[in-house]
Amino acid sequence: MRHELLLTALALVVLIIDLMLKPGQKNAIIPITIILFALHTIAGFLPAQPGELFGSMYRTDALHVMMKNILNVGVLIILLQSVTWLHKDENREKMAEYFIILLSTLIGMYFMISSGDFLMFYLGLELATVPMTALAAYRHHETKSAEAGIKLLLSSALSSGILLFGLSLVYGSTGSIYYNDVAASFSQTPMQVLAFIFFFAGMAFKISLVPFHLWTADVYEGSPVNVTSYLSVISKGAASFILIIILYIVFHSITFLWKDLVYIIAILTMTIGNLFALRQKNMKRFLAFSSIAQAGFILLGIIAGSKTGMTSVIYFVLVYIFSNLGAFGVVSAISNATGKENMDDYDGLYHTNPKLSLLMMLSVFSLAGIPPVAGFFGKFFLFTSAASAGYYWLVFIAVLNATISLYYYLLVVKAMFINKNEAPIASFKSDMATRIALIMCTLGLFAIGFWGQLYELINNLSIGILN
Amino acid sequence: MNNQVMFVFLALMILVFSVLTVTSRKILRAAVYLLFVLVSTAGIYFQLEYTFLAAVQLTVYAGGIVVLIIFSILLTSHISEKAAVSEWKQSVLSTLASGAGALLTLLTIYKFTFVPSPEPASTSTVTDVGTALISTEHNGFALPFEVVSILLLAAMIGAIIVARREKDKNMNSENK
Amino acid sequence: MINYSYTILIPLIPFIVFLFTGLTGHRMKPVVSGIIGSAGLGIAAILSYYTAWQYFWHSHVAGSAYVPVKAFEVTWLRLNENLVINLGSLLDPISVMMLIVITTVSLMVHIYSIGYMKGERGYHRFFSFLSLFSFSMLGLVLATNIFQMYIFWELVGVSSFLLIGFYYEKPSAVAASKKAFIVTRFADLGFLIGILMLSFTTKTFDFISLTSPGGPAIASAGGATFLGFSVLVWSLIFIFMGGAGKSAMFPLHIWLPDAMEGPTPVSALIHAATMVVAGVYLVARLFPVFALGAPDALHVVAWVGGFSSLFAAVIACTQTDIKRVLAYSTMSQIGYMMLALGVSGYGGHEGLGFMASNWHLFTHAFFKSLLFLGAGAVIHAVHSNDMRDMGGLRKYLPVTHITFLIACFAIAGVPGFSGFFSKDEILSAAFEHNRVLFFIEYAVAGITAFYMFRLYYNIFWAKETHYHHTPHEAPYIMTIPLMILAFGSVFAGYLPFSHLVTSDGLPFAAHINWSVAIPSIIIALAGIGVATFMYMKTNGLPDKIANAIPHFYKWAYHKFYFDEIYLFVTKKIIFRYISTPIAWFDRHIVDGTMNGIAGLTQLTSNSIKDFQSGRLQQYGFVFVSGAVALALIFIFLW
Amino acid sequence: MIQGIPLYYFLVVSTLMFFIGIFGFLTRKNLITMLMSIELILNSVNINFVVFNKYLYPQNLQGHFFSIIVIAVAAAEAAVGIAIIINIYRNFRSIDVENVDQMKN
Repeated sequence: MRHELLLTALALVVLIIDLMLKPGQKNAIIPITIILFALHTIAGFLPAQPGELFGSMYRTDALHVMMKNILNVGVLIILLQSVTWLHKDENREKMAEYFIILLSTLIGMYFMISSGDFLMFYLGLELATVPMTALAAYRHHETKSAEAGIKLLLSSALSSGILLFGLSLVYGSTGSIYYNDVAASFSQTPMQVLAFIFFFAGMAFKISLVPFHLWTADVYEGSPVNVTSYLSVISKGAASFILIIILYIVFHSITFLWKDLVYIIAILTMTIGNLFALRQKNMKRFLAFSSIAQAGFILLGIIAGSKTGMTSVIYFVLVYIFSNLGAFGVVSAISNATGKENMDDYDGLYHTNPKLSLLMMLSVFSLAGIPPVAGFFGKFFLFTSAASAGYYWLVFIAVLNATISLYYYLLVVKAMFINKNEAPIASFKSDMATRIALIMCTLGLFAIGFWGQLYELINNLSIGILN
Repeated sequence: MNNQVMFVFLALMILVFSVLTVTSRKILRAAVYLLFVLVSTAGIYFQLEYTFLAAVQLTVYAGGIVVLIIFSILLTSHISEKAAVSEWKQSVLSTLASGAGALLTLLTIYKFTFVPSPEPASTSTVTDVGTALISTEHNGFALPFEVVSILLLAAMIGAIIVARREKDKNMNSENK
Repeated sequence: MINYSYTILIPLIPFIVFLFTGLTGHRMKPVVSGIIGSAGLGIAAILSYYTAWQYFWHSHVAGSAYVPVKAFEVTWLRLNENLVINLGSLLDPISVMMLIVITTVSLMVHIYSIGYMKGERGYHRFFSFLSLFSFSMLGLVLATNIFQMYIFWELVGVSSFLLIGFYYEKPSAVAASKKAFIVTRFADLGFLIGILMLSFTTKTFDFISLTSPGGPAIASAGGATFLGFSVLVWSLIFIFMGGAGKSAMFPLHIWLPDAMEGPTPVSALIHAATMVVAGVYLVARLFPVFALGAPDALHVVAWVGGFSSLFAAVIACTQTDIKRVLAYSTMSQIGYMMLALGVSGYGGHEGLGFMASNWHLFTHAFFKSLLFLGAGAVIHAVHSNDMRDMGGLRKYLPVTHITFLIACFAIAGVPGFSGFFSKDEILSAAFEHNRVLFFIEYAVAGITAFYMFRLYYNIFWAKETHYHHTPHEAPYIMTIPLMILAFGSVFAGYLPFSHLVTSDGLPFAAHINWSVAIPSIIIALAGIGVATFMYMKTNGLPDKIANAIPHFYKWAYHKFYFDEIYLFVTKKIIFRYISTPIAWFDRHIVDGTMNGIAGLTQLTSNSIKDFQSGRLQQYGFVFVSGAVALALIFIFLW
Repeated sequence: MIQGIPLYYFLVVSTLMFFIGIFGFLTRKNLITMLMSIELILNSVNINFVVFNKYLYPQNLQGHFFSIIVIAVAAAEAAVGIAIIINIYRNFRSIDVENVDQMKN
């Protein structure tokens, strides 16, 4: 419970400090929060007691702790990346609120991952979503930001309504909301299949799987960049974690059913995500669709149903955090410095900002899965786990999609390094925090691939479908 | 018999006003119909002897949310304003989708045999509810109760930063 | 047991050079980064020669088999109890041979580039990428296991992408580098699937345990079958797909001609001597598995190689861009090597094809990089790639002319030059195993001689075009590498290859099979002769002879007549009805199919854009109907 | 449990209400009425939970508390939603859903 308590305390401390600071000193809140959060991240790695609390509503063990730590690292990078943006005039007055909302959604994700029953799961899910909509609509004068906010809010409310309806039927048919009891008595009557599919649709919304993904690109485009990267990396990662836990632990009695479901959705998601990514001009939209395609790949690990499957999913999410945050970090740095977010604006970037371009190239190569960058290993493990479960055709389709994705990832590289531009984005220097964040991403992109023990570490904690 | 009459009445109220809520062309009226739906639902809770829940329903839902909605309607629309109708294609498709969903759901629910739990019922007086609310044991709900307070706080802060008007520049033409 | 652990330095030095010049290059004078790069490669080359000397002669007991040596190895990833991925370096005859090829050619290209790239933008970047490429290629050949090989394989792809595309800022170069990258990546995904299948059946990635005769890999050959082939055969076919992509075998060759947009030294390094032969190296590396466990896969290799060599040779006759001629010629020669592997058996004299293939790889590296560098010198002099803009250059570029001629003799298989020896062994191997392919290769030998000398005469003879400024010979920094490579092109044929690089490590005696060699010499000379008739004499020399000695007029007339017949047969029939259609097929159908797939993807992408309408309620509609539809499917249909 | 009224009656009411809510969400042009449709959906889920609890598993209060939490979440959602809608009204001078489709394709 340490993660949750510490983070709640942290959010409250930020709130109180903000109240105490005089208007002129508000900027101090940024370093304070970031340092506190860094400490919190480090504290997360201390050994923790596994066990259950609140009558098994809350459960924690090394696996949950690791998932939370992975999210922490990602959030830390995002906090560092948002410093420049927060210093802007229009955001000055609501810095503390930004932090508090971000942290409370993270608390929601913690509870969601550690949930032992569907009530805590639902509550965590909503805590991770509802305040986020306020952040998506954070930019006042931007109509796009408001549009993103309302689209996120209404469509997520619809999806969680459908999810809840499914859950109510699960409760009605099994008599409990606790995972253990549901797992013991869930079977495959039509109503329970319906309930499961409604539940799955709600989860698919959060991970933006096709056909429940339509909100993604619009919301990503309209939100402030840091919020977009938070949504696409942290929210999606947390939702993938809890989805795999619930599928493996709670719905193991209908494994053959959800495997077929995931099979269909995986193919749709990879293909449609790719097809849309091909035609995007806005970098945020582009990354949105590419992240949809990436989510399709995650399903390959889930469908494996084995210990290796879970390991590969966790590993992939970890890699994905670094690659996507690397890409978003560059987008955010450029957006903050110049306000430009289109791919055309990136033409000739290499000549003016070589370091940013190189990081972008690395991140994009990682997303495309080109060795020796970490992304390759992430994809490789996913493919391996799906192949070892016998899903050869699925792996084949995934491989084809990986080739298609290569094409559009190269478009970005091409824009930065090769395209000519009369007036490329001028050379600029980012501040300290952004640089630290970008360096962290770069290191992560290489270190994860070459640090062999990491895979074993995750593998030792992972679980397969319960029997 | 009384029960049945009461139930039929409440059910009809709920269904009729639900339909009216989503079809009425005057937004303010729709909000009032929603209020009726919510109150009738509270009636059902009363009937099921969940008085605490019914009270929550009345105060939070009917008293809080609907008031908020009406307030925002007054802010953003003229009372006489009629809501635009959606194109027929969209209406037909939506009817089909929700109709198919409803049919499918009713069918599967109808086919399912619900088995009541053999264990004896516990009462649901306000005392029991209170005990469960602060219990940290199995079937105790202290944790969600605490967490929901974080959610409400965060949502409140969120609502404030979104709706708050900034003191500065070019928003002066707005009349709130 | 000799300690070979210093061999780890051979790839590491270029890597360090890459980091150094990449990070600090822009602060130093351009030429300094070139010198640093060349020096680094020089050290690596010396170490390679030392390794070769130690491996082949110093530590080896005469007559015994060469055994693979793991110079260095660390465990890197542990997938499960059985599957472990290591990083290390493996020395055996073929990897040591490849070390020599790569470091030598790379060193020559480095030195040459110091002159060639003078005054270009991105000079230091060019050199740092050259070093990166050398590092990746060296890591590839030293890999101890197939997974490590795959990693470096991809790294080679990335660095060649950078080299083809980064330097020239013209759209065609960009398109070419993207095409090269995507086509080879597509092939590599086949490779990856093959690796997965192979490692699942054999439970190992390690080359030594994969390829030991009687090892688990080969024993598993009789496993489950699919469409008549065992899993092993399928996995090897998939792996070969990766090799075919890198080595530009039909139909995955479409990237190679376009890749000629890159700087010429890059073509010499990547598209002649090193990267494109990686596919051959891959098959050679897994050769025992192919030969003993999956002869069917080996047949695929043989036929793909044979077909590609003929196909490319025919197209080469029609090209006018001198680098494209060389590109198709490379494809054709690699087809030769693949074919040689495909017709080879395992062990002793049966493994003649294996030996011949590696030998040809070795000799080809010299003369083909020489041809490219020579072409570079020519392009440097006349500022054009098109042979129609050239002619009569032999007096302006004497060194280039002589070295180019040597390379042409070598590739045409003229006796005494290195290409003759290796090509003859390939033909002998084919003769013993597959007569159809053998005759195809005879034809290819003739066509090769023809198009090479067509190229040669068009550049250095023929009528002199008007040049804007007098072409001048390249500086010494460029011509010295040419001379060194010319030396190799002549004498690489005299190495006792059958005693060094064999399929089972045991030496055997290989002799020139004169009954095969003599016809091939005749065919090659005929090809040269025809080219001479057709392309050399635009200088009017025959007319002078005819006028001076009227007695010979009739003879000359008849010769002319013969020429007419020949021209009619070649130009009107072969050219029009065979070569041109094949070239057209290559450009429009093979290439077009690939472009079509890309276009189709774009089209599909455009046609579904309305799904993303921006309208919230439509999103909701898709959401709800999606959920309901899935529920319907899984409740009623499933 | 109410004498004389089977469980299925309640479920029919709640299911219909749920899909009426969905219908409203898909057809109403006004953002606030879309929000109201969401309330209908959540309310129907609440009925489900409560009825299941009462009829089938009355020995504890899981469904009952689920409903309470859902109501709280609904309140939070409505608060944020209305804040955003007011912000949209300021920007667009209208709260028609048709206006919020700047970003597409």
